[in-house]
Amino acid sequence: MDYNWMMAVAILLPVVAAILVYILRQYHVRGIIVVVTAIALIINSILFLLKGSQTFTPANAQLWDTVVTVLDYLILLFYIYAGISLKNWLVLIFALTQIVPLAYFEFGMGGKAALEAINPTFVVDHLAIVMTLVISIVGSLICIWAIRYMYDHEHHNHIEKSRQPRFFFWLVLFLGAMNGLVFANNLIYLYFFWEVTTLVCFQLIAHDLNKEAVNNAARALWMNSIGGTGLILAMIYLFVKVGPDSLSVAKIISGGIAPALLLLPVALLCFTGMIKAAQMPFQTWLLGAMVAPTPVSALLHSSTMVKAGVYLVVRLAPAFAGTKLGIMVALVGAFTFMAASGLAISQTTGKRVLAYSTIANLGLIIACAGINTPLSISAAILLIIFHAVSKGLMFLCAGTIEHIVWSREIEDMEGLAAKAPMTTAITTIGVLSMFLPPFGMLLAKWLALEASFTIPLAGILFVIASAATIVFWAKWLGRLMQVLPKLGSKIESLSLSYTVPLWVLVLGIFGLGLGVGPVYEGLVKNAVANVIASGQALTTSATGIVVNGVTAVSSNPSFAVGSYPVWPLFVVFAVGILIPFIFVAVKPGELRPVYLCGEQVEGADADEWYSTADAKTKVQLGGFYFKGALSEAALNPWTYTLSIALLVILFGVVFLAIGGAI
Amino acid sequence: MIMLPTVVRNLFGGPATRMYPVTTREPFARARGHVEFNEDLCNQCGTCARRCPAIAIDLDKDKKEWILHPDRCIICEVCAEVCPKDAITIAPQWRAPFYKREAIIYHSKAVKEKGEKTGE
Amino acid sequence: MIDKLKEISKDQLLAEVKKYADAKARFVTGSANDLGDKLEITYFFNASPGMDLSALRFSVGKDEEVPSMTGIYLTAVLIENEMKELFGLKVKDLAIDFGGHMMLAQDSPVLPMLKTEEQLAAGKKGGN
Amino acid sequence: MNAWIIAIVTVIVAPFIGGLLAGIDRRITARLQGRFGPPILQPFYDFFKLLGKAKIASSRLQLIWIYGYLVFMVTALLFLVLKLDLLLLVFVIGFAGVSFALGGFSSKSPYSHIGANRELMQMLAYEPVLLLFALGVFAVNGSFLISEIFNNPTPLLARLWPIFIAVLLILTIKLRKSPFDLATSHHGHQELIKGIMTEYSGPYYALIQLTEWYEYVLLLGLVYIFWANPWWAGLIVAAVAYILELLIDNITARMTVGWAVKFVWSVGLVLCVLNLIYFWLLPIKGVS
Amino acid sequence: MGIIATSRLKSPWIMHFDNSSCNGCDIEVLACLTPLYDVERFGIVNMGNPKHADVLVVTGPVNRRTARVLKNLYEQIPGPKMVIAVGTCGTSGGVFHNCYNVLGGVDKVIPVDVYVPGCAARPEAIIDGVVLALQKLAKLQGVAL
Amino acid sequence: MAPRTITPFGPQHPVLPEPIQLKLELEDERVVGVVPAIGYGHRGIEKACELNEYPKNIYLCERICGICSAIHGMTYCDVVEKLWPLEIPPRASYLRTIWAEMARTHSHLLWLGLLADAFGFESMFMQYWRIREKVLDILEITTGHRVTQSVSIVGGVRRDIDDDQKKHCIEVLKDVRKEAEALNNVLVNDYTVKARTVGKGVLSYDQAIALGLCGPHLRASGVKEDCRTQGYWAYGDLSYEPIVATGGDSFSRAAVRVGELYQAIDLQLEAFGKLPEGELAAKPKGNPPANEAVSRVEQPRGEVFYYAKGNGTRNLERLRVRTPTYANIPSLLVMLPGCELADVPIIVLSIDPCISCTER
Repeated sequence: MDYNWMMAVAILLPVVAAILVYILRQYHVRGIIVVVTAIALIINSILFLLKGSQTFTPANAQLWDTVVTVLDYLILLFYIYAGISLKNWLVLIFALTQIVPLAYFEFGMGGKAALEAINPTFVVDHLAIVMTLVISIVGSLICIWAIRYMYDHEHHNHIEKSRQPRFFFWLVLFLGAMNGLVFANNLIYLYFFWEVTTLVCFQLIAHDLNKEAVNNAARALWMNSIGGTGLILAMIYLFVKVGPDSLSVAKIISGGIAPALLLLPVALLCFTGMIKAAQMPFQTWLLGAMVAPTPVSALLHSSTMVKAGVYLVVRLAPAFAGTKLGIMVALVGAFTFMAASGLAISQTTGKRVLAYSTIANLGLIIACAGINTPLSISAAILLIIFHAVSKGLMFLCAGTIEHIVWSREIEDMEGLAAKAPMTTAITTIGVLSMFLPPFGMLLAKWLALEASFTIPLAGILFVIASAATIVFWAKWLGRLMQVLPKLGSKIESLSLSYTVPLWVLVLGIFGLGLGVGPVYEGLVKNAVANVIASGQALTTSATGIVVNGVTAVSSNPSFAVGSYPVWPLFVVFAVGILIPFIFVAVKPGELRPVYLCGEQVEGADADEWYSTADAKTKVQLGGFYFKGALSEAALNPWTYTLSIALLVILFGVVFLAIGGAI
Repeated sequence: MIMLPTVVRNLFGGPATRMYPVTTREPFARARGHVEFNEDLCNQCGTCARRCPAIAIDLDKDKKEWILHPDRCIICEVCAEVCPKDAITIAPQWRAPFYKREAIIYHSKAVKEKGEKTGE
Repeated sequence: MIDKLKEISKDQLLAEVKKYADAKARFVTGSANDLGDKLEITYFFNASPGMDLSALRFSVGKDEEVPSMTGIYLTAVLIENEMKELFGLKVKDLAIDFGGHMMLAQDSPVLPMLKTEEQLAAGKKGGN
Repeated sequence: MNAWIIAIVTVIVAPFIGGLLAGIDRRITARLQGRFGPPILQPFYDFFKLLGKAKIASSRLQLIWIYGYLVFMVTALLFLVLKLDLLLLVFVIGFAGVSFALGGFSSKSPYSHIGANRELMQMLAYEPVLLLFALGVFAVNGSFLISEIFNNPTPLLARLWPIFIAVLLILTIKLRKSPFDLATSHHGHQELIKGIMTEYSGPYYALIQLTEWYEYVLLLGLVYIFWANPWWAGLIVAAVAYILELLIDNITARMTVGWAVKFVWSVGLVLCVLNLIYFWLLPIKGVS
Repeated sequence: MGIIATSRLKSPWIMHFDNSSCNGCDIEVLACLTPLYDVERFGIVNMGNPKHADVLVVTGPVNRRTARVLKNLYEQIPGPKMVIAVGTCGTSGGVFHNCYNVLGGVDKVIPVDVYVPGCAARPEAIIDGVVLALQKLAKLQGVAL
Repeated sequence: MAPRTITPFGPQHPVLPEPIQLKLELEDERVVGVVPAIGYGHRGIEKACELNEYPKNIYLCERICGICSAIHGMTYCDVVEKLWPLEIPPRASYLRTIWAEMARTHSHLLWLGLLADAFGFESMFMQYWRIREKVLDILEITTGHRVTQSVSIVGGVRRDIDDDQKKHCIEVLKDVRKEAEALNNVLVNDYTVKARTVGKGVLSYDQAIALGLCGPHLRASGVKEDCRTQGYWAYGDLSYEPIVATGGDSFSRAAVRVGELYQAIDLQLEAFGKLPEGELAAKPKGNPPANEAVSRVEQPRGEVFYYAKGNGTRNLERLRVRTPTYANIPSLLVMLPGCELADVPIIVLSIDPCISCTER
C-alpha cells in the first residue's frame, strides 16, 4: 500500500470516523463505524511493522503547516475560554503561558521558519512502530469494548439525551492524535498532537459533567498545560541557541548538537513527558481522571496517552546518555515507582489502585530510560508493550466488574468469583500478569532490576516497590476470591462487545508472554537500536531469554548475567494454576461451613454465627488498607517533599552543568 | 535472649518427662483415686447414698444391692467418711477409662434385719 | 447479719447509688431473692480503698419496673441482666440489654431462680 | 539431559529431607522446652494420616491455589539446584507466597482472611531483603546466576555477612518461627487459630505440609550458597542457621505484624543497603 | 492402605472443647501437653480447630448453649474421628445433675467413644483414655497398635 | 463505607481455655468494637445450692471453678459458719490459709504459663507448667487431689498436714521459688515480652474503681485493696502487705501476680512455721439458722463474694456467689477497643478470666 495512504489511515481516518460517529447518532451505526475503524487501524499498524523504518513528509506541507498552526491557536483559545468559564485561574494562567510564548515564538521570533526547515515531518522508526502497534491494537480493542460500556453506563445512570456521539468523537479522534504524536519528528507538530491529546483528555474526563468530573478535568488541563509550556520553552531555547533546524527529534538524538546546549531543552522535554506520565508530584491529575468513564481511563490514562510521556523520555534517552540528568531522571522515575506502589496499598477504589499502579509502572519505564543501558531500554520498551496489554485488560475488567456490581469499590467486589466467574477468571489472569512470573510484565521488571546496578539507589527503590506491588495486587485479587462454599456458580452472560476485547487481550497476554523471544527479535531489538546503539543486551532462544554480560559487566561474550526460562515457567504456571483450575473438583458432600469457633449457623452455605443472646450475626470481612500508616494523608507530605526536591535537583544539576559549560 | 540459659539447660539437661505409661509413678498414699467397697461390711443403711453430692450411689434394698455409678462419682470421699461400718474406702489408684457407662453392682452381705432402724 | 445495710425504696435507688459513685466507692455486686410475692434486691458497695462493705436493699413487686444503675456503674450490666433473666426483674434503660439470653439459651427454663412452692413453704416453716 | 536427572531426583528426595528436618525441629524444640518430644519420623506419620482423612473444603477456589503454592515452591527449589537466576528465583518464591495468601483469601473465614493479609505484610517485609540479597550476589559475582556462586572460590559470607544476617531474619519469617509466627501459626495457639491454614484440612493440609518441606530445603539451600565452596562448609552454615532459628523460636514471644515489618525493614533492609553501598563504592568485578 | 492406617494411630491430633466444665479437667488436659506428661511423644498435638483434629476431647457437662457448639464442632471434624469425654461431668453430668441449665453428659449430643472418669481426671487417666481410643481405632481398621 | 471485619472470637478458640465469645469488630487489625457473649458456662449452680442440703454444697461450690476450687469450698464453709456464727479451731484456720496460698501458687503459675502462650512464647508456657506440677504434687500429697482439693468442711478442715509432709512442702516450695525466679526474670525483663505487654489494656486508678475491679487486676492499677487485709483465717497473724503496681497495663498485672507468687510462698512458709496444734474441725449445731451473712475471700483472681441466707432448714434459702471474673469482665469493654487483634488474647488473659466461675 502506498505510504501516503498508510499515514492517512493512521492519522486522518480516526478524524473522519470521529466526525461520522458524531453525525450518525444511532447505536448500531456507531458500533459498525468504530469496529471498522478499529480493524482498519489494526491492519494498518501491522503494515507499518512490515514496512519497517520510514520517513514521511506530506505532499502539501505548507497547507498542513497552516492547518496545524491554526488548530494550535484554536485549542489554546479554547483553554482560555475554559479557564474563564470554569473560573479556574490555574487553567487560564497556564493557557496564557502557552499561547503568549507560542505567539511570540512563531510571529515575533520567526519561529515559523522552523516549520519549513525541518525535513522530514514524520519519522516512523521502530520505536514509533511499537507505539503505533500499541495504540492501534490495544486502543482499538478498548474502543470496541466502550461501545457496550457507554450504552450500559447511560442506561444505568438514566441519561435521557445520549452523549455517546460526543464521547466517541473524542475517543476515536484521540487514536489519530496519538499516532501523529509518535510519528512526529517536527517539534511543532509534536506540540500540536500533544495539545490535542491534552484537549481530548480534558473533554473526556469532564464527560459526565458533574462537579467532580469538571474539577478533575480542569486539573488535568492545567497540569498538562505546564508540560505544554515546557515544550514551547524547549523549542524557543533550541531555536535561539542552536537554530531553526534543531526543532527535530531526529536531530536532537543524533548527537549532532553540542551536549551542553542540549541539556536544558532535553530536561524541559523530559519534564513535559513526566507530567504527561503523571510522575510525582504531578500524579494527582491522573488520579482525578479516574472519575471518567472507564474506557477513558483504559485508553488515555493507562495504555496509550500517558505512554506518550514515557515515549518522549525514552526517545530522548540518547540526548542525556552519560549525564547527571540521566541519573536524576532515573531517580524521579524510581521514586515514583516506589511511592505510587506504596500509596496503592491504602486505596479502596479499584480504579485508583489501577491509577497508582499505572503511575508506578510509568515511573519504572522512565527510570529505565534514565538508567540508559541497552538492557534497561529493552526493559523499558518491553514494559511499554506488556503494560499496555495487561493494564488495558485490567481497566476493561474493572469496567466490566463495575457494570456487574455497579460499584468501583474493591469492597463491593467481594466474592465476585461466585457472581461472575468468567470475569473473575479474566481479572485474575490480568492481575497475575501484572506482577508475577511467567508473564511479560514480570520479565520486564526482572530485566529492569538486573539493569539497575548502574544506578544503585534506583535498584533499592525498585526492590521496595516490587514488594509493595505484591501487597496491593494480591489484596485486591483476594477480595474477589472470598466466596461462600457454594458449588457451581453459573457463568455470567456478557455482551460480545465486552467479551471479545477481554479475551483478545488475555490471548495477547499469553501470546506475547510465550512469544517474548520473537517479539524481542522482531520488534524490540530494532526499537532499542533506535535509542541506544551499542550492543545486544539479550539473547533469545526457543525457551527463554539470557541477559548477556557483554555490555554489562564482563568482556567475556559467553558470560551470562541472568537467564529467564520463559516457556518452562509457562509450563509451571499451567501445571500449578490452570490444570488445577480445570480439574480440582469438590463434591457437594465435602463442603463444610467455615470455622467460626463452633458457633456457625447450620448449612454449608451459611455465613452467619450465633452471637450475643443467640442472635444470628453475619460474618463480615473487610479488606486491609492500612489507613493509619500508609494512607495518602500520612505519606503524601513525604512523597511531595521528596519528589519536588528531586525535580529541583534535576534542574539544579542541569543549570550547574550549563553554568560549567559556559 | 534472657530465656536462652533456660532452654539451653533444658536441651542438655534431658527432658523432664515422666515416661507414662512405660514407667508409672505410684500414686500418693492418701490420694483420692477411686471408691472401693467392701461387700462384707455394708449394712445397707443408705447414708452414703443420701450424702453423695453426685447421686453416684444407689441402693436396691430389695435385691440387697449396693450400686456404684463410676461415671457419676466425683471421688469426694464423703461416702467413705460417713459410712458407719467403714465399708467404703477410697483407694489411691485412679479409675481406668472405659468404653461404656455401666454401673457396678455389689451385694451387701452384712444386712441388718428388716424393721431395724437404719443409723446415721 | 450484714453491717451497714440500708433499706431504701426503689425510687431512692439512683440517688443513693450516685452517692456511692461520688464517694468513689467500688460496686461489688447485687443479689436478688424471691420472697414469694416480691423480689428483694440487695446491692453491695465497697468504700475504696479498704475493705469496708455496705449495702442497699429494697424490695419490689414482680411486675414493677426498676431503674438501671448501669448509667452510673457500667459494671452492673452483668448483674442487672442476670436478675432480669433469672428472676424476671424488670430493669429499665440497661446499657447493654442481652434480651434475656445472656446466661440462658433459647430452650433453657424460664425464670429458673424463682422459688418453687415447696421451697417457699419450707422457708416459712424454717424461719419461724 | 543431566539437568533433567537432577530435577527429578530433587523433586523426589527433597520432601524426605524436608520431612526429616521438620521431625528434627520438633524433637529439638521439645528438648529445648524440657520435653521428650515426638519420634523423628512424626511429620511423615502426620502426612500420611492427613492423606487418609476425609476430604472437606469450604470453597473450591482455596484448593486450586494450594497447587500453585506447591508447584511454584518446587520450581523455586529447582531454580536453586539447577543453578539458575537468583533474582528470578525470588520472584518465583513470590508467586508461591501470593498463591498461598490467595488460598487464604478464597474462603469466607475471618481467620484465614486476616492470616492472608498478614502473610502479605510478611511478604512486604521479606521480599525486598531477598531481592537485595540477589543484588548483593550480583555485586560480588557480576552475575545473577547461582552457578557463578559455585564457580567463585571465595564464599559469599566473607563479603555479604550483613546480608547473611538479614537473610537469617527472613529465614525466621519463612520458617514461621516466633517472633514472626504470624500468618499461620505452627502450633495453632494464637488469635488466628491457624491463620491461612484454618480452612484446609485432610489431604489438602497434607499438601501444605509437603510444600513446607520443599520450602525448608529451599531456604536452607539459600543459606547454603553463602558458603558454597567447599561443599561441606555450606552444610555447616545451614545446620548452624537452623539450630539458631530453633533457639530464637524458643526464646522470644510472638510479635505483631506491624512490628515485624518495621523490624525487618529497619534492621534487615538497612543491613542489606549498607552492604550494597559498601560494594557500590568499590568497583564491581568486571566493570570497566 | 497400611501406611495410612498405621499413621492414624501414630498421629492423633486432638481438639479440646470445654463445654461448661469447672476448668479442672481442662487444665489437666492442658497439663498433658506440658513437659511432665508430654503427649507429643505419641504424636498428639493440640489443634485449636476442628478441621485439623482427629480426636475431640470434651470436658464438662453439656449445657443448653454449648450443646449446639459441640454438635457444630463435631460435624466439622473430618472423619475418621473419635470423641473422648473427659471427667465425670463430661461422662454423665456428675455433680451438676440437678442444675437446671445442664443437659448431662457429652453423649446426650454426640456419640462418645471413650469415657475418662475422674473429678478432675488425672493426666495419666487422660493418656489412658487416648490409648483406649486408639485401641478402638486400631481394632476398627484391623491393624495392630 | 467502612471496610470492617466482624468476627467471632470464641467460644471454642485455642487461646481461650474456656467458652466465652467476643464479637469483635475490626478495622484492619484494630479492634473498634467488642460485645461479649457469655452463657456458655452457665449451669445453674446457685439454684442447685438451694435445692441441695447444705453440706453437699461444699462439693458443688468447689466445682464452680476447678482452679480455685479449694478456696471456693473454704469460702462456702466460711459463709455458712458465719450464719450461726461458728468459730473454727486455729489449726484449721492455718491449714485453710496454707492450702489457699498453695492454690494461689499453682493458679498464678498456671496463669503465667497461659499468658506466655497467649503471646506465643511456647517454651515459657512449658516451663511454668513444669514448675506448677511440683505444686500440684504437694497439693495432692496433703489434700488427696491435684485439682479438686476438697479439704474444707463446715466447721474446719478434713485433713491434716503431718510433719513429714510439712518438711517436704517447705522443701518443694523453696525449690519452686528458685525455679520461678529465672522465668519471672524473663517475663519482666525480656524485650519481646515487654513489647507485647507494656501499655496493653491500660486502666487508670479511677477507671479501676469505677469498673469495680478486684484482685490483681485492681491492684495493678494502683489500688491497694486485698481481702486478705480483713485478717480472716490466719491472715491476721501473718505479716501481710498487698502487692501493688501502678502501670495499669497487662505488664503490671503480670508483675503483681509475679509478686504474689513469691508472697504466697512466703506466707506458706510463715504459716508452716506458726502452725498451732489442735482440733481440725468444730461440729456445727443443727441447721444453719435464719440469718444472712457475707464472706469475702481473696482468690487468685481476686475477691470472691459469697452471700448466704439461711432459714433454719437443712437447705439454704439463698446463696449468691460473685466471683472475681464477674467483676472484671466489664473492663474488657473498656480495654479492648483500640487495641490490635494480636493483643486481644493478652488483654483477655490479663484479667485471668475464669468463665466457669462467672457464669456458675
